Amino acid sequence: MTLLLIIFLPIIAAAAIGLGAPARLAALLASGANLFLGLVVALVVALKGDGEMHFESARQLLDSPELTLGFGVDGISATLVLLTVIVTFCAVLVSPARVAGRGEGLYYISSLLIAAGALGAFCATDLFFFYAFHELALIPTFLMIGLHGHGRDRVATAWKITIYLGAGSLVLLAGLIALYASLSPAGGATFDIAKLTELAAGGEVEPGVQAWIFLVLLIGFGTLVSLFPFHSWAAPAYAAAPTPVAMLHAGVLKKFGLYGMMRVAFPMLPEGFREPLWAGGWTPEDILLVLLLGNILYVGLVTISQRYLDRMLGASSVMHMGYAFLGIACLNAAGWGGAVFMMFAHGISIALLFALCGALRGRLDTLEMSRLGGLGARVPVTATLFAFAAFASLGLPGFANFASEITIFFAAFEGALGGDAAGLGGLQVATVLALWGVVISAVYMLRAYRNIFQGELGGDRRPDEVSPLERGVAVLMIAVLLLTGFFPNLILNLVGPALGLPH
Amino acid sequence: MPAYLLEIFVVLLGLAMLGMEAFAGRGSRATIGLVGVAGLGLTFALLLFAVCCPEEGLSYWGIYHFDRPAAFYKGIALLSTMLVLVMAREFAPVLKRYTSQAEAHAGLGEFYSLPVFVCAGLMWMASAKDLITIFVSLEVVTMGFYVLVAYMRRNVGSLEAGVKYLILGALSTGFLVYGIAWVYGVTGEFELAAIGEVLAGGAYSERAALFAFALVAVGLGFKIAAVPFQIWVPDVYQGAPMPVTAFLSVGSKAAGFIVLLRVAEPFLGAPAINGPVVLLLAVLTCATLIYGNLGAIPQTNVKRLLAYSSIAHAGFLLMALPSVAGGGEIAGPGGGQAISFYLAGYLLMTLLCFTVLTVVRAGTGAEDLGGLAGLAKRSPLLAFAMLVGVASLAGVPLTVGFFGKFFLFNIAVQEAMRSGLWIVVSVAVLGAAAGFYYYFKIIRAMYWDDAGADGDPGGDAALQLGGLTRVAVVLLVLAVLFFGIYPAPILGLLG
Amino acid sequence: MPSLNEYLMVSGLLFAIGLAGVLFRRNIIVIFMCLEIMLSAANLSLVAFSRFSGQGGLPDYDAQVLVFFVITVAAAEVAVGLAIIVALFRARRTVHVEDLTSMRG
Amino acid sequence: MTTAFLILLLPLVSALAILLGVKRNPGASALVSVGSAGLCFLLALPLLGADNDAAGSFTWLAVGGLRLEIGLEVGGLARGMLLVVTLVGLLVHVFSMGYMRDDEAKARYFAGLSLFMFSMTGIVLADNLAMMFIFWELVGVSSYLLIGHWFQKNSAAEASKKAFLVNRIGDFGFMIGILLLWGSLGTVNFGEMAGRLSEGGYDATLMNWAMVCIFCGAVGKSAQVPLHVWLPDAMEGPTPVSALIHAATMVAAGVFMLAKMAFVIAVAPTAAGVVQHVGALTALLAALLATQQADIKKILAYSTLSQLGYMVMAVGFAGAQHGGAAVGEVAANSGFFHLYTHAFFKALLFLGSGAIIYACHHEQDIWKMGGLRRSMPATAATFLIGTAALAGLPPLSGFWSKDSVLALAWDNNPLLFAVGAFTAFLTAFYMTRLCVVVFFGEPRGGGARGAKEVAPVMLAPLYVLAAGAVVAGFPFAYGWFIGGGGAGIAHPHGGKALFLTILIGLALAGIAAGYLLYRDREEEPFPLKALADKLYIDEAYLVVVRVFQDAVAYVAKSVDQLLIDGLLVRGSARLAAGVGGLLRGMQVGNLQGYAFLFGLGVVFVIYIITTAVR
Repeated sequence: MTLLLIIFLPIIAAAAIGLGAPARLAALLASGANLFLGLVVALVVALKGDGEMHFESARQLLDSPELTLGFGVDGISATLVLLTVIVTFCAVLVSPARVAGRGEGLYYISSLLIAAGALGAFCATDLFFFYAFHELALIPTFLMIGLHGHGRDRVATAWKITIYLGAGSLVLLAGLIALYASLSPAGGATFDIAKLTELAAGGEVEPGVQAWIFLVLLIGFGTLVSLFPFHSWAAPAYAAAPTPVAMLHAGVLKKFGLYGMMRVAFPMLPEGFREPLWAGGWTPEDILLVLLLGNILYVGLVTISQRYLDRMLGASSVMHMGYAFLGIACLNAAGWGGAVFMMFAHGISIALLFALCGALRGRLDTLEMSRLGGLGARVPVTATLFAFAAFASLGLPGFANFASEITIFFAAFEGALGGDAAGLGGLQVATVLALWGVVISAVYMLRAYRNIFQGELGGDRRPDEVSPLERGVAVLMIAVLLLTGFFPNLILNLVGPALGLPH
Repeated sequence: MPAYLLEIFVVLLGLAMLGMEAFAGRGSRATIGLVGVAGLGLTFALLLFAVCCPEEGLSYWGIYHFDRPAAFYKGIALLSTMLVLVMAREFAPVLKRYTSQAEAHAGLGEFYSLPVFVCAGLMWMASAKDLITIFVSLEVVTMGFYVLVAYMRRNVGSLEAGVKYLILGALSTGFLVYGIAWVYGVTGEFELAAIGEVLAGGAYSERAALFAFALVAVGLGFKIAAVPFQIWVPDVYQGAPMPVTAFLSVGSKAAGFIVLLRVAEPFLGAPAINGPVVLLLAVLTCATLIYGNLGAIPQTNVKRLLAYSSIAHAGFLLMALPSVAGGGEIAGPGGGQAISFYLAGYLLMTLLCFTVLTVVRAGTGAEDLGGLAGLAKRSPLLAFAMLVGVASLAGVPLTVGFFGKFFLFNIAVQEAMRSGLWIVVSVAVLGAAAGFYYYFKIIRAMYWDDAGADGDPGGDAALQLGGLTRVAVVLLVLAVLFFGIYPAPILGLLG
Repeated sequence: MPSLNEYLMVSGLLFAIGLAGVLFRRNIIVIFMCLEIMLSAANLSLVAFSRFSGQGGLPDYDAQVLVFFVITVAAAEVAVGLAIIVALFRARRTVHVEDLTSMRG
Repeated sequence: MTTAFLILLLPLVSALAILLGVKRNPGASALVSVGSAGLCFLLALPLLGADNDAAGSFTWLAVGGLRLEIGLEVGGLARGMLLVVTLVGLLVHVFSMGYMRDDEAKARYFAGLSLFMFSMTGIVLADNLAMMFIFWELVGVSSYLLIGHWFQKNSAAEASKKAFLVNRIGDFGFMIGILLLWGSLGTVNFGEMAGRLSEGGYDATLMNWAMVCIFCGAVGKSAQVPLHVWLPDAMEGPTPVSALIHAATMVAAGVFMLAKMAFVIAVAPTAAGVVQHVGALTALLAALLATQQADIKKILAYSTLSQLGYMVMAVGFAGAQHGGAAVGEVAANSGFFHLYTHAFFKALLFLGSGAIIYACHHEQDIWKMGGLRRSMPATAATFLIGTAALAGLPPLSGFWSKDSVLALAWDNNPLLFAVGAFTAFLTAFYMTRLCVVVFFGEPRGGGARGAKEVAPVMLAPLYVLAAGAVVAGFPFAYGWFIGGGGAGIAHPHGGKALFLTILIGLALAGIAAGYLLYRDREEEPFPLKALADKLYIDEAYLVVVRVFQDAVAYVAKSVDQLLIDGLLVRGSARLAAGVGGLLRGMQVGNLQGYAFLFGLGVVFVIYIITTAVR
């Protein structure tokens, strides 16, 4: 019941706004209540600590195929629920109270719908609704970028993200269908994730077939996570999107693909990851390792050469997804724990950055970094908050981002070289290369900070400080990052028990 | 009561409406449409509660069969006709402008009663299981459409559409009859079940059977708007009166698919000729998907856009066709079920869109995307309804359109895993992705674009819509969303 | 008596002539007539098939039933079609197909 | 909670307190910070005599097979290092109260100092590599904040960024090294790692690689060649910061870490060789560069580099064999010995230079100073003590520690000894040059003419450090720090007299040369542009960065825009639209055309289905 409330509260609030309820109030009430409920859920799951599904509710909609509107949370989904409710609350708070022109309600409706979609997807215990809920964000995102987006390219960008993600989702859909169809026993088709996972453990699907389905899922999920080379939608879209949408999309929704890899692709295709696609050929693992390096190194370089803050942040969020994939590719509990933690940390930190970026955008005439400078003297509070956010993002110890990254790195080497295994495998080589990304992210973040806030004043700009509200939002998110950064076990103990891995 | 009474009742209803047109006073003519809606509604109720559904299929005189799918398609026919009549009432002002100037005495009674006759044809077709009955009922439907398309006889577009539809339709009828003759020649039967037995038996000329199938496929491909026989669709959709376009896209397509499902089954079930048939269907599917989806991209006239979209949907539906013969091996709903479900969903969302468009057309006189500009402001309800309808057409999850598409993809993927024809799935994925573009173009027009920017006549004035239409729109929106989450009622009807 | 194949050949020829007329004539009335030829070709095949698949010297009457239906349908088609063509002629003063290109693309 | 934890957390509490509210009152912020530093020092004192190594630990992060601990150990080197850090830290805090009295952002400065103290203490007390890495990064950021204290200056902003990035490059290697050790030994705890290694069964090649990678961390943090470029630039920060972070403690963290890892160096001979040679090269190169600098802080910075090179070289000998026995711990102790004497005299010199700069109204060019021994006698005296200690004059502390460092080279590698000895000569030379130019002669600039002796709050730390610089080298003193019962420090095994003669002789020669050449000069008499311009290494790096990073990044961006986004994404969209347009063209509108297409379609269908039959 609690879970249903969490998922449907935003939808109800959105409907209420659509029918004329005061937008900001309704959205705040719903997201605030959700924040509370999300904390309760996470707390309960953490206290149970048994890796089982909790708060389960299921209503069977169809017998054949077995389709259930079912929800439940374990540690992994509870973490992501927590992330979602925090970011949603913050996104609603920083939404403008009054929008010029029309569509005040749309701001809040879209935030709520994106949140509801993410929550539904993270909590669904049914493959169908897992997929379906994610798509709830499609139209709000399209409308918001088009109506309230920034920049001259916003129309093209709105199209790009919509069609790109639409296409990615369809590829994913094809993969999911192939998956469930090959797993389902004759006459007993089911979408139940738990049952499918059980069936997969039986191992009736040929490894070669598994590998191909895995590849399709990788492309489908990868597109949604902006895995290289399916990433080019992300940076421009985040740059163009209104602040709350950018926060929710980059912070929360993007994690769906990673979650899907962990919830669906790996458990249901236990042998697919390391099986050659053709005799003696590449395995999905090889491909994933190469692609994630593309994210970290190649997109990292692309990030360096961005000239506008918003584009840079967008590209950086693409880059960081590489680490999450790396954690998943470790295929051990530590790596997966690190990956989930990474999703959480990155979600909060990128939302924070976009919130600050949005605050700056409202106060400056440009976000082109080379034309700014020295703002630290004019707006010290903003500069301090941004510094926190930037350092979180580049993985400074004390922030959750660092803790998650280091977990992933250690996981990649866990037991890899001891005993007989003297010698680096592909995963370790990839990790070593990925580590260079730590340098890259420091380069672009510090460059940005230096160009915007440090040095001599660029032009005579006298922007206002962030409003107390924005400040509160930023402090809240920084506090979350610091808390979980200092005590990573807060999250890892929540996630840990749920990491039932294939093999 | 026996099911065939329903058809008789509907025909009588149509006749009664014509009679009202001829004999009733001027004032009561406005109620003809309402009478039609009410009568069809009554029939629908009878179908649901008095007739439906026998445990086993019933057969009368060997030419009329009644089972769950038959009941289902009768329901589809009744519902869509009702909605078309609702739309027709909204559209009446436009119709009057293009018909009654010269002949003031001619009312709109025919325009209301013809769909009712078409509906009777559709209902009968749902019960037809031999080629003769199928042919006759199909022609009843087609003939009604010829008249309806060309109904606005002072409107050049409508007439041109009527002529094009007439000539090409007749051409396709020629091929269909010729094909039926060949099927009969090869198998010596008209009963589809018997044909299936003969074809499965194997003592016939494969080449001749395939030739026969190709001819029938040409005739039916025309009805469902499959490439390369789709060529009439854009022009006819554009030219026909809006309610007729809606009826065409739903009724004609449903009719075509009912028949195609039944006729293709024996051929697909015959091991000897299954391969070429599947291959032909795959080629047609790909061509249809590409043509419909890509052709829609540059369109600016909404009706024309929806025409291409209708072609695209035919492509999606065709994906499931190869599996109708071997339904048991599919995880999830089989081909027949999936297609039927899709058609039901398609009915809801298409008619929803056309209802909105009819109101807009009547209010602003515009049929291009510019006419939709600023709709969100002028009528939030209509804009939202259109949004839901379009999203459903595009296959956004949690709408009935997604479920439909999902079931079809489900079959296509599984077929591909069996046959290796992944090209169909790939084309479908690309097509559906392109679909996001042209459907969202409508959303964009309604929400982003400002009314009056392109100097459209409607300006910012709020749009008027009648009470019945409002109810219909709201119900359709709710239905699209409801069945998008809970499809069981529709699937349950299918058995 | 001619064989089935000969009937079919004649029928096919007839069908082809009709089709060719549809494809190459410009006058809608003529096109319409050609369509009727195509239907007749189908009828011819049907009757031929019926004659040759009958048992005990009697034809299979099913096919001939269909022939009657086809003739009826053709008649109805002509009625509706001519009405539309007349309306078209009133509105446009033409029955040539190349004049009907207001909608395209 | 143990004392060690208290020492670790106090500065953090101070930093947080300032950040969260005390910052509104700069004076109070300074007091909070100084207070925490003082308290730390007091708490650290009793630990000197303690023999209890482990000081408690808790699990910081645990998931799956991974468990990272925050654990403290106060044994061996950590004890001495802790005292150095807290003592120098306290003195610098006190000095800063004077130096930064009028600064606008005093609160931020002291918060940064406290953050640094927290991070540095963490490095010192860490009982495992993961924890050390955490604090390693944190000292990096506190260094970044303090170098960039005057961030409105472009140069300071650039310098802080550079420092952080160069350190990150070192950390890149450090992390790889940690991961290699973790992957092969299954633990990152120092004690456990040593235990596993002593059991044998490890892969020697892997250990070499691991050690080289770990050494990268030290190269970055301790500014060894080739990552030394950030340290001279880091002098953009306030001078007390330079004294604390960029002379006495943080830059020494690399050496401290290497000393802690001596047990790995001992089993990684190739890596040990790399360490030795990099250290020696740094020592020589930095000393050469120091001879031509004009900025007083840059001279000291290069001197720091050079001395750090000594220390690194010394620790590198941990893998050397002497008389059949590995010198492991001895070498580590020797390196560490130089570290801590250096902390005293280099902090002294930096604070002294800070006093001079402060007195000369932020003039840093030595050629604009001169004659300061008269206006600032106390500062001059302490500065000269520091110089003597750095030059290695007996019996000052630098003499003892440099001896023990060079003794290792003397015994093991004559070439490196030669380099080291020549560096010692250079050291004496450039320090004398500095002193002569700054303190003797006549004032050459307005700042120097108006210079007055600084306030007692700034002098007091100088006195304390001067005392340290004198006595720290005596055996009783290093006994405290290194632990009397340990393996001790290195002494030359043969030719002791010759060894001492060479060293003392070179020091004296350097002093003499410096005095004679630079006495009463108005400007640089022997301008060597290449050395003054730091051998163009910065420029070379700039090119490297431009070419290998910015240019590649630009190429990547272009590829992204043109190929991936342009050709693949937008191209396919265009293709779809184009095909759509083409298909649309088929819709000619002419009924005849339609019928024709229909006919074509029929032919097509029949063709497909009939060719499909075999």
